[in-house]
Amino acid sequence: MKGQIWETRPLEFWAKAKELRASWQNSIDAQKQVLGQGNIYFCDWQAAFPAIRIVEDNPNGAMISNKSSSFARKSRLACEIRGWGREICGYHNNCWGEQFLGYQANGEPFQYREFVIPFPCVCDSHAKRGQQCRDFAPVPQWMDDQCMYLGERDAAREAPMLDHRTYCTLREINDLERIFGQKFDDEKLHKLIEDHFLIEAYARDISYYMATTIPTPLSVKDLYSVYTIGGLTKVDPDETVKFWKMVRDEVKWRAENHIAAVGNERFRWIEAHPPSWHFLKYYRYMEKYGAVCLGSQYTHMEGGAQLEKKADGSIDRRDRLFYPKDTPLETREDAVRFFKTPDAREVKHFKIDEYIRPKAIQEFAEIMQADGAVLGLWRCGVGCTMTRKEQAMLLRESGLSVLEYEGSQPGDRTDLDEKRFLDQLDAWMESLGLRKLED
Amino acid sequence: MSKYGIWPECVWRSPEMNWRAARRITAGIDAGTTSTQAAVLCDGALFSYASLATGVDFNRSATLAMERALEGTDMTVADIHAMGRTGWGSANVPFPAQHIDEVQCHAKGGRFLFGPEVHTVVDLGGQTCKAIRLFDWDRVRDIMMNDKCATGMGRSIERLCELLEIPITEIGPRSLEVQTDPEPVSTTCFAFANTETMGLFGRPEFRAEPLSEAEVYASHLFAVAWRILGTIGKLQPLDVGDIQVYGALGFTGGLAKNPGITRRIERELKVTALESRYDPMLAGAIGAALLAG
Amino acid sequence: MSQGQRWKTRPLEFWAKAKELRADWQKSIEKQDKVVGQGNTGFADWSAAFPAITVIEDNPAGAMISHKNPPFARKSRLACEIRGWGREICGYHNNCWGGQFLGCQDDGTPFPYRRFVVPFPCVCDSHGKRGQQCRDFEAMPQWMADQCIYFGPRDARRDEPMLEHKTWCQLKVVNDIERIFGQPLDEEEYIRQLDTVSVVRAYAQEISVLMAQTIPTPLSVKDLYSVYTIGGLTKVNPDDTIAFWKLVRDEVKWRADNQIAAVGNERFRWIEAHPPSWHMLKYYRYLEKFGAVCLGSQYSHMMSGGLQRREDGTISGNWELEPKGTAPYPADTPLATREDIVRYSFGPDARYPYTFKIDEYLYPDKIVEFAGMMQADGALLGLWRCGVGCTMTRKEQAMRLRDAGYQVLLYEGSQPGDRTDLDEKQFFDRLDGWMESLGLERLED
Amino acid sequence: MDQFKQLVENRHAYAQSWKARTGGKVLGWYEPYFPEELAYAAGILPVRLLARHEPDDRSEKWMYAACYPARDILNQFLKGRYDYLDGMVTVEGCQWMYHAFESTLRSRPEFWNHYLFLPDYTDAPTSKTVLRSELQVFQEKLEAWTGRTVTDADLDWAIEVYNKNRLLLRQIYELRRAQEPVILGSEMMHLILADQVMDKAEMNEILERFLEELEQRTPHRDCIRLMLIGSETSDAALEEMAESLGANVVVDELDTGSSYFWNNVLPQKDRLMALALRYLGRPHNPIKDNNWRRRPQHIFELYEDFSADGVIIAKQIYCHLHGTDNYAVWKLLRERNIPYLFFERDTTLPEEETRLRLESFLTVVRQGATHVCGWHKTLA
Repeated sequence: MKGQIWETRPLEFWAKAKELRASWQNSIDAQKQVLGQGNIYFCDWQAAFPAIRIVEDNPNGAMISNKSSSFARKSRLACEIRGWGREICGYHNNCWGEQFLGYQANGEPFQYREFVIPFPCVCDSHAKRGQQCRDFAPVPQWMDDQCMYLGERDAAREAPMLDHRTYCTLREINDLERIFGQKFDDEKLHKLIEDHFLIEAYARDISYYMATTIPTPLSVKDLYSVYTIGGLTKVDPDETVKFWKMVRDEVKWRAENHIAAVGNERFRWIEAHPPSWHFLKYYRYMEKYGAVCLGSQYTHMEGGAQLEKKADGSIDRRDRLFYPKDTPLETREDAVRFFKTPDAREVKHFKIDEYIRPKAIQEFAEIMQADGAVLGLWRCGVGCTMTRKEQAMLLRESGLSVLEYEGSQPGDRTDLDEKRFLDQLDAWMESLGLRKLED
Repeated sequence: MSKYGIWPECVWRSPEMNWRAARRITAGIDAGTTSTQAAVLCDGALFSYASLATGVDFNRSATLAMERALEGTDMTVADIHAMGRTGWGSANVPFPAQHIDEVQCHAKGGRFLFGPEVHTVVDLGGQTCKAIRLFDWDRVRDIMMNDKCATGMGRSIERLCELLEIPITEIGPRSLEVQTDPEPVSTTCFAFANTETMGLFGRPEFRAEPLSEAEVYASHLFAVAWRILGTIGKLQPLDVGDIQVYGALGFTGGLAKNPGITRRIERELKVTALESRYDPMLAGAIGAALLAG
Repeated sequence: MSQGQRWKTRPLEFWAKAKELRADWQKSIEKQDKVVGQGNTGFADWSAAFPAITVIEDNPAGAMISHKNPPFARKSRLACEIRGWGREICGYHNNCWGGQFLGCQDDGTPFPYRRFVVPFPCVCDSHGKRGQQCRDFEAMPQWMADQCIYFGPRDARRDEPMLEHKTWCQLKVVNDIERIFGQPLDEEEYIRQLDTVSVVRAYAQEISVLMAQTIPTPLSVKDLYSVYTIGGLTKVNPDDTIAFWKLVRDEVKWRADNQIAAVGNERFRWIEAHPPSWHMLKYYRYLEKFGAVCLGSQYSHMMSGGLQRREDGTISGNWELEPKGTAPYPADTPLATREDIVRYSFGPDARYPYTFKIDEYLYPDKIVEFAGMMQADGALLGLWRCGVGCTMTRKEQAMRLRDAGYQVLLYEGSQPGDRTDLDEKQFFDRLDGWMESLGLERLED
Repeated sequence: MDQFKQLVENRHAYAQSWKARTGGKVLGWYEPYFPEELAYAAGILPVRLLARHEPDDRSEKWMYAACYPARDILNQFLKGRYDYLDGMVTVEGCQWMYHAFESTLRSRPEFWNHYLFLPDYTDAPTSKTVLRSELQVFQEKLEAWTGRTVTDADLDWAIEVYNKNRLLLRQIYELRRAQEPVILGSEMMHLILADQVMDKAEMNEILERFLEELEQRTPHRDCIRLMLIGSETSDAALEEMAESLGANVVVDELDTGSSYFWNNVLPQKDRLMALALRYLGRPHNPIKDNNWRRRPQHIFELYEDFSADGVIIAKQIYCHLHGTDNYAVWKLLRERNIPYLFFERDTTLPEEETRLRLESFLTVVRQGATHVCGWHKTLA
């Protein structure tokens, strides 16, 4: 590769990642499982039920946008004519248009959801997710809240919020047992909690190596095949832990041996939110300029906002709030409180971090040793767009060169003029004195 | 006034009808944003009509349209018993005419053009798209209009033809010369859509060779057709299943003469729209004449 | 001549025509080309004024199921019960609407799901709530109306807002049906339906008066039951309805003039208060063995609009006499607008249509007057466990009849359309006991 | 111009004169779930932040694809129109409003501010305790800011003034049920908007005088009766246009309209819990109507109660919350065969574009409106 400075090697975990992702897709089977819509975030408590399967619509919507534009268009139209606004998140319209059409992208009948658990998040689009199934047919449904307040942590204020969130999750689990008659395995929940914290630890290590090593052992396009495993796309818990350990080990080895994700890395840039899933090829296009993308707080979701710059300037794990490891977990309520952690706001989640600390993106850019940022301004999908322009101002204040481009939403290709976007990238690179390293 | 983006102006007169024998003569003027039509009816039958581009002044265009419609006949405006006016510039029509809202005119005009079996009339106007669902006895059951902005309407196709320097009459047929429709342009907002369409002519980054001219037209018109499908689909959608049209479908307005849009809508709806002997742009004026007085 | 027979009897000629018209009604509700709705259009069938709208009342359907197919009636009532409908709900309702949950009718054909619900206004709560079965089953267009009531003689001041309310409700129904189903209302046909009712009412009144005044009665109640719904609960073509009622009136008049008796050995006339158990009509013939003929109830004489005795003792239709009844608007009232037609259909009396139920509601001793008019000797009153409208004031009526010297027998059951709780053996033993207590033994033929 | 329209347009002058008169503080609030009684009890004038119709020239740098009210409120802060405010407070609700609040804080850090969390899941037993605790925190912060303690007597007085205000608003609102109402939709909307930007005690006196004035008024002639739902508005332009076309908006389900005053605070010993129950039990806006749906049923009840003939759904562009609720609302309106017109609003109401839609819709509605065609009252 022209202008290559570092050695590169193909990633070994790549095949395993594809295999796990495919197994998630195939394992969703309405015949053998009771399908639900919603998000259980990180601790995979659904695995403690014999045959409950909770499917998040984000990965499904993103996959449809990536694989079949014509079907995504038909699906969005089916939502629009029934009243869903054009400013509704693309994942939602892609995924739930299937419900109105009655068939999926591959032609098979749509697997209707039989219950809805909440998708608590500061993003309103997530908070109201699940409304598609509830308004379509009267299915059992529950609610929860992303508790929020500004400023430093206030334990007194968090006490009722922790009770509220525990009540909501407990009620979900108890009602699922009562309505669908499946026994919840409390012992297994303890194991799942340990897996959850293990995965977070491995993910944090990967983020750490990507941040502290030049050249970065992993670029964002490799991280995208990993970051949802065990998070948005849940597969067998044990396999998930083994997989994350394998990825952590490989990234650690690559970092120690200076194996670069992009051989001619000379410009590190970050994003604020997911890219257009139908247009991932712009990462390779930027790599022609030796510009490698380190991703966004979103892509480091698992590790998330868990790195910080210490007083002595070094980058290390962010100290977070946990109940002590040996806390006795007699009742189901104890286990739920334990995995929800004493932090009512869950600041580890990137969106909450952004919400409370708009300056979070400056810190992230510093941690990732980034030189620039490409920020998408999405016309719909409120959570992906909120405070985006303000973040651009903040990054410019801390000296980064920022490029903004417009589009509809990561899962909706309307309003993104690809030709114009590539021209913008060319102009941006040239303005930074970088020209294509034609190989 | 550019020559590419304007539908050719036309005048027509019924050769055999003797208007003096008519008991009741009515006329209708549709002063639209993009074009103006005048139609004269004798006892409910079309006697003469004229259609021209609206230009800058509604007042002048309406007067000109009525003059052309009556040109060559010895009929004058005074002979007309009752006159109706409709359209965006209806308030500027200088004749003593009764204002009638557009939806009623296009519903009535649609039934005149396509006969009583039409149940869904879609007006593809210069700035608004109106989908009207009718019952048998021209009772309007439901209406849906494009949410707000004029994206994908006559005005934007007019500007596109001027930019690409192709007559508005040819862009539709040329766009149908493709086997399969390419990916549509990402928006129909005519400011961005036009620049994106121009961009499609350039050397593509991620494609072997550039799009052919027909493919570029197809890409734009497919996006416009898809936008109009949204308005049609909102007329009482089913709980589950693809878009369904209620009864026979009829297109009126300027874009109805653009097969690049109408054929693509028909293909998606799996129906064939009704054809009419007369120019579909006249629906508003004919409806106003039938409803006048 | 059977034993104890005193008068000539002849088979009824209108019988075949009645069966034919009843069959026509049954076929008309099975035809799929119309939009089928649930509810009651009142005596004048305004739904005929729409090109393709049919309104089916569930009473006749429920009664028919109980009469023809008890096993299906049982299954249907169970289907309603397991879904929460109370066992004290009217039998007609459970028989008819169980089919909606089962998905089929008693003959196995698919259930004709209704597509809209018009009101069934009546003092009987069961009628007032009727239509709820379809509305709660799935979302469909639905409208409401009221049976207006107040006590005492007619009060024009109280009538005025009630008439406005009734007119508004009916206008909204027809206007909305036009809007939603896109069928234009034919106002001429609406007027024709109103004229049909007034003509049929006149004939029905004559029949009732003849039955009351003639001994022996030319017609017994079991014959009247094959006639009384034609043009009322079961609506058929108006011309056929008028022709049929004229045919019946003429035959009854001829029979009365020629002393042709419905029951040859009539020697005891008795009345009822409400419809019988439709699955057990045979008890009329059983009592006829004792020479006891049934003159029916205010219910079975519903088409006459109720009877009333004049000062001179003669009997006439309800509204001929002030102050209780009020004559409907004169026949030649100008009907310029749709609203005029609707107001004309209601007449000036807000409590109209004067069905038997309102009489019971307002004048508890009306049954004594009815017994007098029918020259009855006794009464057989059913105490129904469900069907509130059929049971209200029944015991009180028995007391009033006994005070007036009539012989009254009470028997218990569920409801005319529900055979549970009616012990037939015990019922017939009671009839024997009653007859014997009156010194009437069986006249074996 | 009616008196209330003037009050709304001079709201800045009013707030400044109130400060001069009373020496108290003025607090601007964004979200309709803000418990005003608490601030009022502390001697503060709570003022709802309403948008005007101006291009978002200054806020465009800060916000992208946000709804026009949020962009416009930030724009007015950046232009100094709200300099007289002493503080701002928002409640957990729509993200665009939070964005406006948060961006204003970055540009005007000197403003006193508070963020009050109110659960989206309003029905859980624990939701009540969460909100009560947040009210407690807010009360303590107010006391620190104003230097006076908020006693139970203060709270009782504030609750009594606000309940009286809601009662008066509801009395006037009920007059719109009449077939020939004495008050038209535009005047009522201006009245409710004025109420949200004024001192409630003063407003109660105005409303009492207005009620007497209404008794002398000759009722307006019967015409097409419309219901207005959709995103919050800060003017009555749409109602005025409907009136110019011979219709009248008789009922609305807007956050800035009937939902603002529909239910009362039921006093109880625990004053803060009384406030919590009121705000968790008020007619919900889309962000809080997440569990079993209440909005569609509330909309239908109002539609039937006020015997409207048709519904106008005016959604702000980029309003994702009403965009999400549209499906359930359209589904109900379709099932009940209620004619409705849907369109999107933006910074300004395009005159001709909206008149065209409204006029066509009214012609369709007029054909089916029973009280209009074939009813003895003669109609224009």
